[in-house]
Amino acid sequence: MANRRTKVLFFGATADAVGSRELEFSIDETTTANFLIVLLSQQHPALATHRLLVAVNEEYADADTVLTDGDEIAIFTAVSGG
Amino acid sequence: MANRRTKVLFFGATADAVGSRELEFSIDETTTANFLIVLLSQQHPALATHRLLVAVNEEYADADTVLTDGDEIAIFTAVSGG
Amino acid sequence: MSDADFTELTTEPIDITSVARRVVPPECGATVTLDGYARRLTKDKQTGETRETDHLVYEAYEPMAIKEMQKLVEEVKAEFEISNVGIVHRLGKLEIGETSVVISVASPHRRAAFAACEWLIKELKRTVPIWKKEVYADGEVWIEGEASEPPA
Amino acid sequence: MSDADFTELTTEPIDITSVARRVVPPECGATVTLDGYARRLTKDKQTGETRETDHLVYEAYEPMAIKEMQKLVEEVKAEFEISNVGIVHRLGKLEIGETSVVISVASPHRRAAFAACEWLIKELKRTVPIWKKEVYADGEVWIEGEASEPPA
Repeated sequence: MANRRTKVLFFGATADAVGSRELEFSIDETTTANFLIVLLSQQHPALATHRLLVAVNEEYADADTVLTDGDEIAIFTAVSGG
Repeated sequence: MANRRTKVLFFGATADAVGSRELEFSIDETTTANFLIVLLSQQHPALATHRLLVAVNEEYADADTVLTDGDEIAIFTAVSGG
Repeated sequence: MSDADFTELTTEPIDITSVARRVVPPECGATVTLDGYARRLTKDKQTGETRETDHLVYEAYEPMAIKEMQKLVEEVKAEFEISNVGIVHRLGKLEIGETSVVISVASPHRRAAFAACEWLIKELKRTVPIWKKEVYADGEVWIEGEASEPPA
Repeated sequence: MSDADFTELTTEPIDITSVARRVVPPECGATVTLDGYARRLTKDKQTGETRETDHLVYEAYEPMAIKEMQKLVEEVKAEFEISNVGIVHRLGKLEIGETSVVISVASPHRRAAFAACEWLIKELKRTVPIWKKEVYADGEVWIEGEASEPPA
Protein backbone atom coordinates (compact mmCIF):
# COMPACT_ATOMS: atom_id res chain seq x y z
CA MET A 1 0.00 0.00 0.00
CA ALA A 2 2.75 2.39 0.86
CA ASN A 3 4.71 4.41 -1.66
CA ARG A 4 2.14 4.35 -4.43
CA ARG A 5 2.86 7.56 -6.24
CA THR A 6 1.62 9.30 -9.32
CA LYS A 7 3.07 12.14 -11.32
CA VAL A 8 0.65 14.86 -12.44
CA LEU A 9 1.51 17.10 -15.41
CA PHE A 10 -0.02 20.50 -16.24
CA PHE A 11 0.07 22.47 -19.48
CA GLY A 12 -0.90 25.95 -20.56
CA ALA A 13 -3.85 27.26 -18.56
CA THR A 14 -3.67 24.47 -15.96
CA ALA A 15 0.05 25.00 -15.40
CA ASP A 16 -0.67 28.70 -14.81
CA ALA A 17 -3.57 27.87 -12.48
CA VAL A 18 -1.58 25.54 -10.20
CA GLY A 19 1.68 27.46 -10.59
CA SER A 20 3.53 24.30 -11.53
CA ARG A 21 4.12 22.04 -14.49
CA GLU A 22 4.54 18.81 -12.52
CA LEU A 23 3.52 17.57 -9.07
CA GLU A 24 3.75 14.23 -7.33
CA PHE A 25 1.01 12.69 -5.19
CA SER A 26 0.75 9.69 -2.90
CA ILE A 27 -2.23 7.61 -3.90
CA ASP A 28 -4.10 4.61 -2.55
CA GLU A 29 -6.02 1.94 -4.41
CA THR A 30 -9.14 4.11 -4.71
CA THR A 31 -7.59 7.40 -5.87
CA THR A 32 -9.03 8.73 -9.12
CA ALA A 33 -7.88 11.54 -11.37
CA ASN A 34 -11.03 13.36 -10.35
CA PHE A 35 -10.03 13.14 -6.67
CA LEU A 36 -6.76 14.88 -7.50
CA ILE A 37 -8.59 17.57 -9.48
CA VAL A 38 -10.89 18.31 -6.54
CA LEU A 39 -7.92 18.42 -4.18
CA LEU A 40 -5.98 20.75 -6.49
CA SER A 41 -9.01 22.97 -7.09
CA GLN A 42 -9.28 23.59 -3.36
CA GLN A 43 -5.68 24.80 -3.25
CA HIS A 44 -5.87 26.59 -6.62
CA PRO A 45 -9.41 27.88 -7.23
CA ALA A 46 -8.38 29.16 -10.71
CA LEU A 47 -8.22 25.53 -11.81
CA ALA A 48 -11.95 25.07 -11.21
CA THR A 49 -12.77 27.87 -13.66
CA HIS A 50 -11.70 25.63 -16.56
CA ARG A 51 -13.33 22.60 -18.09
CA LEU A 52 -10.63 19.98 -17.63
CA LEU A 53 -9.54 16.97 -19.60
CA VAL A 54 -7.48 14.09 -18.23
CA ALA A 55 -4.89 11.82 -19.77
CA VAL A 56 -3.45 8.77 -18.04
CA ASN A 57 -0.15 7.49 -19.42
CA GLU A 58 -0.47 9.66 -22.53
CA GLU A 59 -3.98 8.49 -23.40
CA TYR A 60 -7.23 10.38 -22.91
CA ALA A 61 -8.99 8.90 -19.87
CA ASP A 62 -12.14 9.29 -17.89
CA ALA A 63 -11.61 11.39 -14.77
CA ASP A 64 -13.05 8.49 -12.74
CA THR A 65 -10.22 6.18 -13.75
CA VAL A 66 -8.60 4.67 -10.66
CA LEU A 67 -4.88 5.39 -10.67
CA THR A 68 -2.14 2.88 -10.08
CA ASP A 69 1.44 3.17 -8.93
CA GLY A 70 3.67 4.98 -11.37
CA ASP A 71 0.88 6.37 -13.53
CA GLU A 72 1.55 9.64 -15.31
CA ILE A 73 -1.55 11.84 -15.19
CA ALA A 74 -2.00 15.02 -17.22
CA ILE A 75 -4.67 17.62 -16.51
CA PHE A 76 -5.35 20.20 -19.20
CA THR A 77 -7.97 22.31 -20.93
CA ALA A 78 -9.55 21.56 -24.33
CA VAL A 79 -6.77 21.57 -26.87
CA SER A 80 -6.21 24.55 -29.19
CA GLY A 81 -3.43 23.61 -31.59
CA GLY A 82 -3.56 24.11 -35.33
CA MET B 1 -12.64 42.80 -99.39
CA ALA B 2 -8.97 42.73 -100.12
CA ASN B 3 -6.29 42.41 -97.48
CA ARG B 4 -8.40 40.72 -94.83
CA ARG B 5 -5.90 38.72 -92.91
CA THR B 6 -5.88 36.52 -89.88
CA LYS B 7 -3.03 35.26 -87.73
CA VAL B 8 -3.20 31.60 -86.69
CA LEU B 9 -1.26 30.38 -83.65
CA PHE B 10 -0.28 26.80 -82.85
CA PHE B 11 0.89 25.29 -79.57
CA GLY B 12 2.34 21.98 -78.46
CA ALA B 13 1.03 19.12 -80.60
CA THR B 14 -0.48 21.42 -83.24
CA ALA B 15 2.73 23.42 -83.59
CA ASP B 16 4.60 20.13 -84.13
CA ALA B 17 1.97 18.96 -86.65
CA VAL B 18 2.11 22.06 -88.85
CA GLY B 19 5.81 22.69 -88.24
CA SER B 20 5.15 26.27 -87.28
CA ARG B 21 3.99 28.33 -84.32
CA GLU B 22 2.33 31.10 -86.32
CA LEU B 23 0.92 31.45 -89.86
CA GLU B 24 -0.96 34.20 -91.67
CA PHE B 25 -3.92 33.64 -93.98
CA SER B 26 -5.92 35.80 -96.33
CA ILE B 27 -9.61 35.44 -95.55
CA ASP B 28 -12.89 36.55 -97.06
CA GLU B 29 -16.17 37.30 -95.34
CA THR B 30 -17.15 33.60 -95.14
CA THR B 31 -13.93 32.10 -93.87
CA THR B 32 -14.35 30.08 -90.66
CA ALA B 33 -11.77 28.64 -88.29
CA ASN B 34 -12.94 25.25 -89.44
CA PHE B 35 -12.12 26.13 -93.06
CA LEU B 36 -8.55 26.91 -92.03
CA ILE B 37 -8.33 23.63 -90.11
CA VAL B 38 -9.44 21.64 -93.16
CA LEU B 39 -6.96 23.52 -95.34
CA LEU B 40 -4.12 22.97 -92.88
CA SER B 41 -5.02 19.30 -92.42
CA GLN B 42 -4.62 18.70 -96.16
CA GLN B 43 -1.11 20.13 -96.04
CA HIS B 44 -0.28 18.57 -92.64
CA PRO B 45 -2.17 15.27 -92.20
CA ALA B 46 -0.75 14.88 -88.67
CA LEU B 47 -3.02 17.74 -87.60
CA ALA B 48 -6.14 15.69 -88.42
CA THR B 49 -5.10 12.98 -85.94
CA HIS B 50 -5.88 15.33 -83.04
CA ARG B 51 -9.16 16.58 -81.65
CA LEU B 52 -8.76 20.33 -82.03
CA LEU B 53 -9.99 23.30 -80.06
CA VAL B 54 -10.20 26.85 -81.37
CA ALA B 55 -9.78 30.22 -79.73
CA VAL B 56 -10.56 33.51 -81.45
CA ASN B 57 -8.95 36.58 -79.93
CA GLU B 58 -7.94 34.66 -76.78
CA GLU B 59 -11.43 33.28 -76.12
CA TYR B 60 -12.67 29.75 -76.75
CA ALA B 61 -14.81 29.80 -79.88
CA ASP B 62 -16.84 27.49 -82.05
CA ALA B 63 -14.90 26.27 -85.10
CA ASP B 64 -17.78 27.60 -87.25
CA THR B 65 -17.17 31.18 -86.15
CA VAL B 66 -16.74 33.44 -89.18
CA LEU B 67 -13.45 35.28 -88.95
CA THR B 68 -12.93 39.00 -89.43
CA ASP B 69 -9.96 41.08 -90.40
CA GLY B 70 -7.23 41.12 -87.81
CA ASP B 71 -8.57 38.23 -85.75
CA GLU B 72 -6.03 36.12 -83.87
CA ILE B 73 -6.97 32.45 -84.11
CA ALA B 74 -5.37 29.69 -82.05
CA ILE B 75 -5.69 26.00 -82.86
CA PHE B 76 -4.69 23.54 -80.18
CA THR B 77 -5.41 20.20 -78.53
CA ALA B 78 -7.29 19.68 -75.25
CA VAL B 79 -5.30 21.42 -72.55
CA SER B 80 -3.09 19.44 -70.13
CA GLY B 81 -1.71 21.91 -67.61
CA GLY B 82 -1.68 21.36 -63.86
CA MET C 1 -9.80 39.83 -58.95
CA SER C 2 -8.73 42.00 -56.05
CA ASP C 3 -5.21 43.37 -55.72
CA ALA C 4 -4.49 40.52 -53.33
CA ASP C 5 -5.25 37.85 -55.93
CA PHE C 6 -2.71 36.82 -58.53
CA THR C 7 -2.40 34.62 -61.59
CA GLU C 8 1.07 34.12 -63.00
CA LEU C 9 3.10 32.14 -65.46
CA THR C 10 6.78 31.73 -64.74
CA THR C 11 9.77 29.90 -66.11
CA GLU C 12 11.49 30.11 -62.71
CA PRO C 13 11.12 27.48 -59.96
CA ILE C 14 8.02 28.04 -57.81
CA ASP C 15 8.35 28.24 -54.04
CA ILE C 16 5.16 26.86 -52.47
CA THR C 17 5.68 28.68 -49.19
CA SER C 18 5.86 32.09 -50.78
CA VAL C 19 2.76 31.50 -52.90
CA ALA C 20 0.81 30.34 -49.85
CA ARG C 21 2.00 33.37 -47.87
CA ARG C 22 1.07 35.93 -50.52
CA VAL C 23 -2.65 35.06 -50.40
CA VAL C 24 -2.91 35.60 -46.65
CA PRO C 25 -4.99 38.52 -45.39
CA PRO C 26 -4.51 39.55 -41.75
CA GLU C 27 -7.86 38.14 -40.57
CA CYS C 28 -7.38 34.64 -41.99
CA GLY C 29 -5.74 31.80 -40.12
CA ALA C 30 -5.28 29.11 -42.74
CA THR C 31 -4.55 28.52 -46.38
CA VAL C 32 -5.16 25.44 -48.47
CA THR C 33 -2.61 24.80 -51.18
CA LEU C 34 -2.61 22.34 -54.04
CA ASP C 35 0.72 21.72 -55.67
CA GLY C 36 1.34 19.57 -58.67
CA TYR C 37 4.80 18.46 -59.67
CA ALA C 38 6.66 16.66 -62.34
CA ARG C 39 6.38 12.95 -61.60
CA ARG C 40 8.73 10.26 -62.75
CA LEU C 41 6.18 7.52 -63.36
CA THR C 42 3.05 7.96 -65.46
CA LYS C 43 0.55 5.47 -66.75
CA ASP C 44 -0.29 5.43 -70.44
CA LYS C 45 -4.07 5.83 -70.65
CA GLN C 46 -4.40 3.61 -73.72
CA THR C 47 -2.06 0.78 -72.83
CA GLY C 48 -2.06 1.00 -69.04
CA GLU C 49 1.73 0.70 -69.17
CA THR C 50 3.85 2.69 -66.75
CA ARG C 51 6.41 4.94 -68.42
CA GLU C 52 9.40 6.62 -66.86
CA THR C 53 9.64 10.32 -67.64
CA ASP C 54 12.99 12.05 -67.94
CA HIS C 55 11.64 15.59 -67.75
CA LEU C 56 8.60 17.70 -68.67
CA VAL C 57 8.06 20.76 -70.84
CA TYR C 58 5.07 23.05 -70.30
CA GLU C 59 3.93 25.50 -72.95
CA ALA C 60 1.13 28.07 -72.72
CA TYR C 61 -0.87 30.39 -74.91
CA GLU C 62 0.26 32.96 -72.39
CA PRO C 63 -2.15 35.90 -72.69
CA MET C 64 -5.15 33.60 -72.96
CA ALA C 65 -3.89 31.41 -70.10
CA ILE C 66 -3.67 34.45 -67.83
CA LYS C 67 -7.18 35.54 -68.92
CA GLU C 68 -8.60 32.07 -68.24
CA MET C 69 -6.91 31.93 -64.82
CA GLN C 70 -8.33 35.34 -63.99
CA LYS C 71 -11.80 34.11 -64.97
CA LEU C 72 -11.37 31.17 -62.61
CA VAL C 73 -10.45 33.54 -59.78
CA GLU C 74 -13.54 35.67 -60.48
CA GLU C 75 -15.77 32.60 -60.57
CA VAL C 76 -14.36 30.96 -57.47
CA LYS C 77 -14.64 34.16 -55.45
CA ALA C 78 -18.27 34.57 -56.54
CA GLU C 79 -19.06 30.97 -55.63
CA PHE C 80 -17.13 30.38 -52.39
CA GLU C 81 -16.62 32.44 -49.25
CA ILE C 82 -12.90 32.91 -49.57
CA SER C 83 -10.52 35.80 -49.10
CA ASN C 84 -7.71 35.55 -51.61
CA VAL C 85 -6.53 33.25 -54.34
CA GLY C 86 -3.11 32.78 -55.91
CA ILE C 87 -2.36 30.63 -58.94
CA VAL C 88 1.15 30.22 -60.32
CA HIS C 89 1.95 27.85 -63.19
CA ARG C 90 5.46 26.96 -64.28
CA LEU C 91 6.41 26.94 -67.96
CA GLY C 92 9.40 25.58 -69.87
CA LYS C 93 11.50 22.59 -68.88
CA LEU C 94 10.87 20.96 -65.50
CA GLU C 95 13.04 18.32 -63.92
CA ILE C 96 11.35 15.46 -62.07
CA GLY C 97 10.12 16.62 -58.66
CA GLU C 98 9.87 20.30 -59.59
CA THR C 99 6.59 22.11 -58.94
CA SER C 100 4.42 22.65 -62.00
CA VAL C 101 1.52 24.48 -60.41
CA VAL C 102 0.60 25.97 -57.05
CA ILE C 103 -2.92 27.09 -56.16
CA SER C 104 -3.38 28.70 -52.74
CA VAL C 105 -6.66 29.80 -51.22
CA ALA C 106 -6.99 31.75 -47.98
CA SER C 107 -10.32 31.78 -46.24
CA PRO C 108 -11.83 32.53 -42.85
CA HIS C 109 -13.50 29.09 -43.03
CA ARG C 110 -11.37 26.07 -43.85
CA ARG C 111 -14.16 24.19 -45.59
CA ALA C 112 -14.59 26.90 -48.23
CA ALA C 113 -10.84 27.01 -48.85
CA PHE C 114 -10.67 23.24 -49.43
CA ALA C 115 -13.69 23.29 -51.74
CA ALA C 116 -12.47 26.33 -53.68
CA CYS C 117 -8.96 24.95 -54.13
CA GLU C 118 -10.32 21.62 -55.35
CA TRP C 119 -12.63 23.39 -57.82
CA LEU C 120 -9.77 25.57 -59.10
CA ILE C 121 -7.40 22.74 -59.96
CA LYS C 122 -10.21 20.81 -61.67
CA GLU C 123 -11.15 23.84 -63.79
CA LEU C 124 -7.56 24.87 -64.48
CA LYS C 125 -6.88 21.43 -65.96
CA ARG C 126 -10.00 21.78 -68.11
CA THR C 127 -9.85 25.37 -69.37
CA VAL C 128 -6.44 27.05 -69.08
CA PRO C 129 -4.48 26.76 -72.36
CA ILE C 130 -1.31 25.11 -71.10
CA TRP C 131 0.12 21.88 -72.49
CA LYS C 132 2.48 19.33 -70.99
CA LYS C 133 5.05 17.35 -72.94
CA GLU C 134 6.45 14.21 -71.35
CA VAL C 135 9.98 13.48 -72.50
CA TYR C 136 11.19 9.88 -72.16
CA ALA C 137 14.56 8.28 -72.84
CA ASP C 138 13.23 7.10 -76.22
CA GLY C 139 10.78 9.79 -77.31
CA GLU C 140 8.31 12.42 -76.22
CA VAL C 141 4.60 13.11 -76.35
CA TRP C 142 2.36 16.13 -75.90
CA ILE C 143 -0.28 15.09 -73.39
CA GLU C 144 -3.85 15.83 -74.48
CA GLY C 145 -6.45 16.64 -71.85
CA GLU C 146 -9.63 14.73 -71.30
CA ALA C 147 -12.04 17.53 -72.21
CA SER C 148 -14.43 16.13 -74.81
CA GLU C 149 -15.62 19.54 -75.96
CA PRO C 150 -14.43 23.14 -75.76
CA PRO C 151 -14.73 24.62 -72.25
CA ALA C 152 -17.87 26.73 -71.85
CA MET D 1 2.40 4.87 -40.35
CA SER D 2 4.78 3.94 -43.13
CA ASP D 3 8.38 5.18 -43.25
CA ALA D 4 7.22 7.90 -45.65
CA ASP D 5 4.76 9.39 -43.13
CA PHE D 6 5.92 11.76 -40.43
CA THR D 7 4.56 13.56 -37.39
CA GLU D 8 6.82 16.14 -35.80
CA LEU D 9 6.95 18.93 -33.28
CA THR D 10 9.52 21.63 -33.81
CA THR D 11 10.55 24.93 -32.30
CA GLU D 12 12.17 25.94 -35.60
CA PRO D 13 10.35 27.77 -38.44
CA ILE D 14 8.45 25.40 -40.73
CA ASP D 15 9.04 25.52 -44.47
CA ILE D 16 5.83 24.56 -46.24
CA THR D 17 7.57 23.55 -49.45
CA SER D 18 9.82 21.03 -47.80
CA VAL D 19 6.96 19.45 -45.85
CA ALA D 20 4.89 19.15 -49.03
CA ARG D 21 7.85 17.63 -50.88
CA ARG D 22 8.64 15.03 -48.23
CA VAL D 23 5.27 13.29 -48.59
CA VAL D 24 5.61 12.79 -52.31
CA PRO D 25 5.98 9.25 -53.65
CA PRO D 26 7.18 8.82 -57.25
CA GLU D 27 3.77 7.74 -58.60
CA CYS D 28 1.81 10.72 -57.22
CA GLY D 29 1.39 13.99 -59.04
CA ALA D 30 -0.17 16.29 -56.47
CA THR D 31 -0.20 17.14 -52.80
CA VAL D 32 -2.76 19.07 -50.80
CA THR D 33 -1.36 21.15 -47.99
CA LEU D 34 -3.10 22.98 -45.17
CA ASP D 35 -1.05 25.56 -43.39
CA GLY D 36 -2.13 27.53 -40.37
CA TYR D 37 -0.27 30.58 -39.22
CA ALA D 38 -0.16 33.14 -36.49
CA ARG D 39 -2.71 35.81 -37.36
CA ARG D 40 -2.70 39.35 -36.14
CA LEU D 41 -6.45 39.79 -35.72
CA THR D 42 -8.66 37.42 -33.79
CA LYS D 43 -12.25 37.66 -32.69
CA ASP D 44 -13.13 37.08 -29.05
CA LYS D 45 -15.75 34.33 -29.02
CA GLN D 46 -17.59 35.75 -26.02
CA THR D 47 -17.59 39.46 -26.85
CA GLY D 48 -17.24 39.35 -30.65
CA GLU D 49 -14.55 42.01 -30.31
CA THR D 50 -11.53 41.92 -32.56
CA ARG D 51 -8.22 41.80 -30.72
CA GLU D 52 -4.77 42.47 -32.06
CA THR D 53 -2.25 39.79 -31.19
CA ASP D 54 1.41 40.63 -30.67
CA HIS D 55 2.67 37.04 -30.85
CA LEU D 56 1.66 33.46 -30.06
CA VAL D 57 3.09 30.73 -27.86
CA TYR D 58 2.31 27.07 -28.53
CA GLU D 59 2.88 24.40 -25.90
CA ALA D 60 2.41 20.64 -26.22
CA TYR D 61 2.28 17.53 -24.10
CA GLU D 62 4.92 16.35 -26.50
CA PRO D 63 4.98 12.54 -26.27
CA MET D 64 1.18 12.37 -26.19
CA ALA D 65 0.88 14.89 -29.04
CA ILE D 66 3.13 12.75 -31.23
CA LYS D 67 1.10 9.65 -30.31
CA GLU D 68 -2.17 11.39 -31.14
CA MET D 69 -0.81 12.66 -34.46
CA GLN D 70 0.36 9.15 -35.31
CA LYS D 71 -3.13 7.84 -34.53
CA LEU D 72 -4.57 10.41 -36.93
CA VAL D 73 -2.19 9.25 -39.65
CA GLU D 74 -3.22 5.62 -39.07
CA GLU D 75 -6.89 6.52 -39.17
CA VAL D 76 -6.71 8.74 -42.22
CA LYS D 77 -4.75 6.15 -44.20
CA ALA D 78 -7.32 3.48 -43.30
CA GLU D 79 -10.19 5.76 -44.32
CA PHE D 80 -8.92 7.50 -47.47
CA GLU D 81 -7.03 6.30 -50.54
CA ILE D 82 -3.90 8.35 -50.00
CA SER D 83 -0.20 7.66 -50.28
CA ASN D 84 1.64 9.63 -47.63
CA VAL D 85 0.93 12.11 -44.87
CA GLY D 86 3.14 14.63 -43.13
CA ILE D 87 2.16 16.69 -40.10
CA VAL D 88 4.50 19.25 -38.54
CA HIS D 89 3.42 21.52 -35.70
CA ARG D 90 5.47 24.43 -34.44
CA LEU D 91 5.98 24.99 -30.70
CA GLY D 92 7.28 27.92 -28.67
CA LYS D 93 7.02 31.58 -29.59
CA LEU D 94 5.66 32.49 -33.04
CA GLU D 95 5.71 35.94 -34.56
CA ILE D 96 2.69 37.06 -36.57
CA GLY D 97 2.68 35.44 -40.01
CA GLU D 98 4.81 32.45 -39.01
CA THR D 99 3.51 28.98 -39.81
CA SER D 100 2.02 27.11 -36.85
CA VAL D 101 1.07 23.87 -38.55
CA VAL D 102 1.50 22.20 -41.92
CA ILE D 103 -0.41 19.09 -42.99
CA SER D 104 0.47 17.64 -46.40
CA VAL D 105 -1.25 14.72 -48.05
CA ALA D 106 -0.07 13.08 -51.27
CA SER D 107 -2.49 10.94 -53.19
CA PRO D 108 -2.98 9.48 -56.66
CA HIS D 109 -6.48 11.02 -56.63
CA ARG D 110 -6.85 14.69 -55.75
CA ARG D 111 -10.28 14.28 -54.20
CA ALA D 112 -9.00 11.88 -51.53
CA ALA D 113 -6.10 14.22 -50.72
CA PHE D 114 -8.43 17.18 -50.19
CA ALA D 115 -10.84 15.14 -48.06
CA ALA D 116 -8.05 13.57 -46.00
CA CYS D 117 -6.29 16.89 -45.38
CA GLU D 118 -9.53 18.53 -44.27
CA TRP D 119 -10.28 15.64 -41.92
CA LEU D 120 -6.76 15.78 -40.45
CA ILE D 121 -6.83 19.46 -39.51
CA LYS D 122 -10.32 19.10 -38.00
CA GLU D 123 -9.20 16.14 -35.89
CA LEU D 124 -5.82 17.65 -34.98
CA LYS D 125 -7.62 20.67 -33.52
CA ARG D 126 -9.88 18.35 -31.53
CA THR D 127 -7.52 15.70 -30.21
CA VAL D 128 -3.83 16.60 -30.27
CA PRO D 129 -2.69 18.02 -26.89
CA ILE D 130 -1.27 21.35 -28.02
CA TRP D 131 -2.32 24.72 -26.63
CA LYS D 132 -2.09 28.22 -28.04
CA LYS D 133 -1.50 31.35 -26.00
CA GLU D 134 -2.38 34.69 -27.58
CA VAL D 135 -0.21 37.50 -26.25
CA TYR D 136 -1.59 41.04 -26.60
CA ALA D 137 -0.09 44.42 -25.77
CA ASP D 138 -2.05 44.36 -22.50
CA GLY D 139 -2.25 40.73 -21.48
CA GLU D 140 -2.39 37.15 -22.64
CA VAL D 141 -4.78 34.23 -22.69
CA TRP D 142 -4.52 30.49 -23.24
CA ILE D 143 -7.07 29.63 -25.89
CA GLU D 144 -9.38 26.75 -24.98
CA GLY D 145 -10.69 24.51 -27.73
CA GLU D 146 -14.33 23.92 -28.51
CA ALA D 147 -14.40 20.23 -27.69
CA SER D 148 -17.27 19.70 -25.25
CA GLU D 149 -16.03 16.30 -24.11
CA PRO D 150 -12.79 14.33 -24.14
CA PRO D 151 -11.88 13.05 -27.61
CA ALA D 152 -12.93 9.43 -28.11
